[in-house]
Amino acid sequence: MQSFMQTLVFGIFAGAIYGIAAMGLALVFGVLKILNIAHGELVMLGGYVGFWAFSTLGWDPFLSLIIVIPAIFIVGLILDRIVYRHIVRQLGEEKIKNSLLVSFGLGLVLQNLAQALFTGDERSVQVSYAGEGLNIYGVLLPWTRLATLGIVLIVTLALHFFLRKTYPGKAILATAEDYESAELAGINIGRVYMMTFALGAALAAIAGQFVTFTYSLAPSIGMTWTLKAMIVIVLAGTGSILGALPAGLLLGVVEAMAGAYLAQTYKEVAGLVIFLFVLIVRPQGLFVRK
Amino acid sequence: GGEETTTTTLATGTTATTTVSSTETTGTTEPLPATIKVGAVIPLTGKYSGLGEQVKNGYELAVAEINAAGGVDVGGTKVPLELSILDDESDATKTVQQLETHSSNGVVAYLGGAGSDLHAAAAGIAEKNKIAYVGIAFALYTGVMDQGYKYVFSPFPKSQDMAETIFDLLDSFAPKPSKIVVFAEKTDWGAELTRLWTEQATTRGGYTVTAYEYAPGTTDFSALIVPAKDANAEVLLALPSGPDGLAMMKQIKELDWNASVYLLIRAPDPPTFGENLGKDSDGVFLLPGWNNGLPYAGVKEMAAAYKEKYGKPAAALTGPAYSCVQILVDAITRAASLDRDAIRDAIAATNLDTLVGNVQFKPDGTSSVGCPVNQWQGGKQALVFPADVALVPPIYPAVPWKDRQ
Amino acid sequence: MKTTSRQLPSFKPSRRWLTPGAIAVLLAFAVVFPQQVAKDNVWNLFFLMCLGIAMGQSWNMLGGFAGQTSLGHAAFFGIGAIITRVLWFHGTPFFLALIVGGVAAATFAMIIGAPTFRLRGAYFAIGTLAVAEVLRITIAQNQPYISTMPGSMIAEYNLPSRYWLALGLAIATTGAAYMLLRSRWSLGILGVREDEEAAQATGVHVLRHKLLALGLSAVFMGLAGGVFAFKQISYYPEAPFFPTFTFEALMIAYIGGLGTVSGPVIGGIFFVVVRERLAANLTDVHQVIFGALFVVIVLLLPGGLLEIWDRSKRLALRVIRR
Amino acid sequence: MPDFLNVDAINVAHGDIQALWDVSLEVGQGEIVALIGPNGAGKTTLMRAIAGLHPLKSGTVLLRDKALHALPAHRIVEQGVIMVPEGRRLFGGLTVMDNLELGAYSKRAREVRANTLELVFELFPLLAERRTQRANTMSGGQQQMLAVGRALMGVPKLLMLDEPSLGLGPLVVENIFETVRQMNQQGVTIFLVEQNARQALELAHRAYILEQGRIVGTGLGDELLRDDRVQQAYLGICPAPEE
Amino acid sequence: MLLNLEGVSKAFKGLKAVNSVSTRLEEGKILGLIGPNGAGKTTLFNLITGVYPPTEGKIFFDGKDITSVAPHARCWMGIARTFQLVRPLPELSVLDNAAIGRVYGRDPIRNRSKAEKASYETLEMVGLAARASEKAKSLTLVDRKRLELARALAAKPKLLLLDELLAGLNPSEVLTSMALIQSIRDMGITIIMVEHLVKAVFGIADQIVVLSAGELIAEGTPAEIACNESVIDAYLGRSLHA
Ligand SMILES: Nc1ncnc2c1ncn2[C@@H]1O[C@H](COP(=O)(O)OP(=O)(O)OP(=O)(O)O)[C@@H](O)[C@H]1O
Ligand SMILES: Nc1ncnc2c1ncn2[C@@H]1O[C@H](COP(=O)(O)OP(=O)(O)OP(=O)(O)O)[C@@H](O)[C@H]1O
Ligand SMILES: [Mg+2]
Ligand SMILES: [Mg+2]
Repeated sequence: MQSFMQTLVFGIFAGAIYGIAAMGLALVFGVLKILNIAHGELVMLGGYVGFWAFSTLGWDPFLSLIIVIPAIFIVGLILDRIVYRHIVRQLGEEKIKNSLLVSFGLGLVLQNLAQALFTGDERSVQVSYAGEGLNIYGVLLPWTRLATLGIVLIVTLALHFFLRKTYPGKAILATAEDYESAELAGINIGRVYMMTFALGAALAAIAGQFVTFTYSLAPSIGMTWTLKAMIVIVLAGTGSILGALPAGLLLGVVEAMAGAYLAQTYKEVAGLVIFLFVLIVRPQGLFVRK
Repeated sequence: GGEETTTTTLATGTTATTTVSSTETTGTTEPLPATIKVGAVIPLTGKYSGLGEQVKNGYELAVAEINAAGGVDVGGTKVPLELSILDDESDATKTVQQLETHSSNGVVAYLGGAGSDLHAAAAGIAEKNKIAYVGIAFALYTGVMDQGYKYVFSPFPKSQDMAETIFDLLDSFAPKPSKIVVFAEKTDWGAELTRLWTEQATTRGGYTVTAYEYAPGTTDFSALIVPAKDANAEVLLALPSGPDGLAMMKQIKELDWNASVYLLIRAPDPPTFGENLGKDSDGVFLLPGWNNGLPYAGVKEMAAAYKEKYGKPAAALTGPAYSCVQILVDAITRAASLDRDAIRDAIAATNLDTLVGNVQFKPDGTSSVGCPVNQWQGGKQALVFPADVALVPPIYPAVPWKDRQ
Repeated sequence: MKTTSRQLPSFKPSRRWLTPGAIAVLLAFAVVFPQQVAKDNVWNLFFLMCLGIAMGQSWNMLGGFAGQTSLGHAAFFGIGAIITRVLWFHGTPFFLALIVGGVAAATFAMIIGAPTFRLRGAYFAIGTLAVAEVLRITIAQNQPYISTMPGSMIAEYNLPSRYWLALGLAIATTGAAYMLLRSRWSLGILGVREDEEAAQATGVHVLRHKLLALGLSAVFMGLAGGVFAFKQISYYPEAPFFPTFTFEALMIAYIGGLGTVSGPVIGGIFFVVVRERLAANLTDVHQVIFGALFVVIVLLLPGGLLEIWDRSKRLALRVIRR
Repeated sequence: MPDFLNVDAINVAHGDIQALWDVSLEVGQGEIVALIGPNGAGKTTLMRAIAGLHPLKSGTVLLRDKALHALPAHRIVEQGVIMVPEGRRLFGGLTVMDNLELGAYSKRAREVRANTLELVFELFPLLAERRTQRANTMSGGQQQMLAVGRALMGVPKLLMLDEPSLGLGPLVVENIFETVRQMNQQGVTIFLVEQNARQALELAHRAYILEQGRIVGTGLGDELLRDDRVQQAYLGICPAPEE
Repeated sequence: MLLNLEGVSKAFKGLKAVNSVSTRLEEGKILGLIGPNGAGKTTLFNLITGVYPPTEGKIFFDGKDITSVAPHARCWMGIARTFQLVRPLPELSVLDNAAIGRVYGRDPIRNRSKAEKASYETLEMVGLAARASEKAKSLTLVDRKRLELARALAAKPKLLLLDELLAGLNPSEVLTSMALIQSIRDMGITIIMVEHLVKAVFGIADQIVVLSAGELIAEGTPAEIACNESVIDAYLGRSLHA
């Protein structure tokens, strides 16, 4: 029982990171209809900023979010300027395909630039209080993991509020629906695109920071996180941004349970099989009203 | 120029005897080219790039030193080495393509990269092209060194050497630990090591071994750590890749499993391991294949030159990489020819003191070289075993997580 | 009803065919050049080009003609590779093994086709990616051992024969794409790409046409996998299932010109040559440049390299008119 | 001389194909001006060009003294020039209410949003009922109402309507035309493109005729209604229902 | 009876878009389907063509129950349609757009070049022959509507459903199209047309069905409908009679 709970809890913790990693992708995909394969590279870059803050400034990784987020937000702005801006006005499927390709190329560039800048060595951040935490009837809840979960929850709620309740948020949704109409409503769509993309990048950066101190970082981790994030957003469902969190948690728990009770080697398969199952019985996703 | 064109003949006779050089290749009477072309294919990008960089630096340092001294003595004439390095992006398919490129450019020998799967792909090509291949930075035996290849040489410890050394180490501890847990990566190397470890445990006696398999790329190890902890296991043996190893150690701490020995092959090798884990890296054993504190001839000089050139201490793979060049140069000199087969034969007959100790190749292309054990101590790798070369004693048992401040 | 039987004006749909002359030149070059140079890296380069063309054509049949962006083509490639190799190593004549591999890939495609085609657009893409990953991981778990050609095969190994096979496959695949596009089936397949509902209302059995495109695409991708298995001396059985192969196929189709027959040919040649040249000459930064080049092509030439041709044609026309 | 909206000698092309040739027209403050012409004449193109959705090759568009052609579309909206695009173009996935609120996105409109909303709901009570329905699940006619409603939310000074009656039932068409008239009486200038030439000319003070990208005629609304050529080309007599 | 609807309903999450509609249609007639916006006309088309399954009721075509027949199979049986918001296949040529109907519709021609030749004639009929080799996306709205019609006609339907084909045409174009619709009827094709141009519908329809809020509120000849009080209230308004 105790080990079951321990597995469950770690599944949830892992899932929280999946959730936040997917949320930025969901935002950019659901809103801009851009399938950004380079999302994982943004996660990776965020991780490096956090690593740098820790190793040279000695900042706590939770504190350094205050520089990680703006840094990658700016990277997002720049990437939008030089790359994504040019495809965002294309239509429907065309745009999705082109974005797939452009971001694949961009992913190569970012990954290899990171390789040149930071070398291929794995990096990670180990805080002095790593491993400390709550012990509830033998189930361990490390502070770092709890804080991660908490931040993910807060970010999710804030994002939801922003999109649904504020004018700039609604402008983002409107632009996603029909950019010309949005222009005709007086929305500066160029800015909306830029902000949305940068916001997505900032979310990726948060994920990157968590990845860095929970697991590890290397220039090549991008693709893994893109794949995970894509699976999560499909689980969550079309256009569901908030749904990325529960979907991420679900994936995390399924993988952890499969790892503990089926076979550790097949746990990713278990996650993917659940994913395919959901796709087939509920193609609109789990967290979307039909 | 002296480019040679190997046409792969369908005749099977050439494989039976290795001493007969094939008829198409040029003899020693041919005028010598301006340089000796040697081709290396190294993973400079992708998942093995961290290792690849060490290997590359080792080669480049060695070649620079040889050329600074005028080059290689080929039958009395000094000819400089021309080392051409191509990147295979840690992708075995690309390794093949790059080796073919080298071959067509007329290299006289290949130098290998890093990582078992890339070496395995490369070995077949070397064999097909009949070009000698000297490669380090992989311990996998099955599938690479057991294929009966004639052109593949590896002056680097193999899994069997590692397994023996590890159990020598465990045997040397007092009190002797008994409960071993293996986190077995589900790869051929993982299977090979798990098998060898289990064999060693049985032959030496006094050990129990439980193996848990996991897939490479796993981020969450709680499903392995929780049962290991519940069973009060004392020794962890594993061969994680870099990222897997970091995640593993972090979660061992998070889940508060206190073993006496953490012995990880591969992940703790790069210097960044200590930086990444800080004091939590302390006590982790590793078998990097080499150490810049080993008492072999030339190690000190090389370490100093390395530090001068790259601004950091010579890493574990740089020594063996340097040795590959030493072996190759020695062989070319003895062959007194740039004929590919002559070089191959000369390599097979190597008896040379190198940075990895004395190298003499067995028929399968391996060589017994030292297999030093390091341990992370105070954020640095320390040479702790075998006792005759050890610089400091090992920490045993590992300090419990709670007591590390 | 008007039954004007007057002569039809030339309404041949304006397709972008390489002229027969260009085809002949290309073929002659593909046959003569590697033999003249007779170097391993040239054989190898040409082999990779042909394999790339075959993969690009295959992907294009589904992605370009039927408009279904698949990210799971590596699954077909991998199945073709593993089946061909296992059968071949166990004594089946190679060509038989190759064909069984292709058929197996198509069979697998048919099995996963019906459920995955319930997904649209990007969801189809991600769904197929997941299918391929399931397969890759499963294979990696079950077959973690390196697959190496036995020594006897290495001794007899002959690179040009690999190339001729790949060339044959590239020609066959291109021919198949051409025939498909000229057949009446293409109307339905293209119709599905343009507007499923409208096509359906006009009597097109949507699923059947998607499956047709998928099946054909999978056969050729499977055959390409089989050729890979024939060429590669040793690799992990998991390797042909890597998403890299999907992306390579997709990029080749895309770079050349999606939905055309000549596109993947141009794309395959361009892609492989550029990648290999960069990798050989700019070891340190080749990936960065390749990635950037890719971005630039997609941004500046959304219609692929064929667009350069189209644009220059239009430009020429305008100049002439003046 | 009307001097509210001044379109002067604009040329617009779609890629290589020129759609508008030296088109000039004027709309005076408080006027209703209709633009009629056959399909493909370039009416939509002209409207889009004024709204800033399509770049000009040459020529100027002035609102009073403000050069609209130099502004991006969203800044033109801020000047009070608002267009109801052809084919409705709603924010399909958002609710009716979201659509209306977004119509009042510009700062000017946002300040008076509550009032305008009341007005729109008065005009189209159905929209009030369907507040939470997703726009793309509404019928064609309902969507057109929403499109007009959304434009009104922007508090237009110049309202441009591109075929607002397209696909609407007779009652709704009447409703729309009546709305347009009311808006105009409240001081909104109207520029209208319509296929339904008769109703358009009845409503409009003045009208322009656009054919093949060129203005080929202009006049007062009822003048043109009586014009032979216009009658022939645009008014054609539909057979009356047999009663 | 060519088409027979028996108590057909379609609900979208509680909203009854079509509510228990029953009607029958004889062969060779033009049925005008009118009603206010949102009455359920397009939805009824979608039910007849099989885009949605009905929530209740049965649909018979040519004496056969087609309630659960797939859309493409209904086309094979002879039901073709145009869309209210036009949906040509934009990247295909005008000719190919029409040829699809000929290759896949009822009584298909399997040989592609023969099918192309036959569809060219259909294009002539709707006046698009001159643009046969252009891409469909380069057409104007009206031409796209014509193309939709050609595509539907090429499928050799017995029953043709026209959803607001006349919307957006100017009066003289309306007249031409009306003549075209009549000539299609004269070819023996039964037609249901949804149209808000009441004058036009009344001018050529043999029978009118009026939907309002999903319900069939009146059915009869154009003359009968024009005087029907409930139709005037729900849809036509007084002005038509003023
Ligand atoms: N996006 C486009 N690309 C190419 N050509 C276009 C495009 N939009 C319109 N055209 C062409 O420009 C010309 C004018 O089109 P426009 O839509 O402005 O006409 P319109 O008068 O509004 O017609 P309608 O009454 O059908 O709405 C037409 O010949 C049309 O084919
Ligand atoms: N997919 C859908 N989901 C939810 N509601 C729908 C859907 N499709 C149609 N409706 C609703 O069903 C009703 C009937 O719509 P329908 O499109 O059939 O009307 P219509 O008679 O064709 O109107 P119009 O003349 O305006 O085109 C409307 O209230 C509409 O909002
Ligand atoms: Mg228009
Ligand atoms: Mg309708």
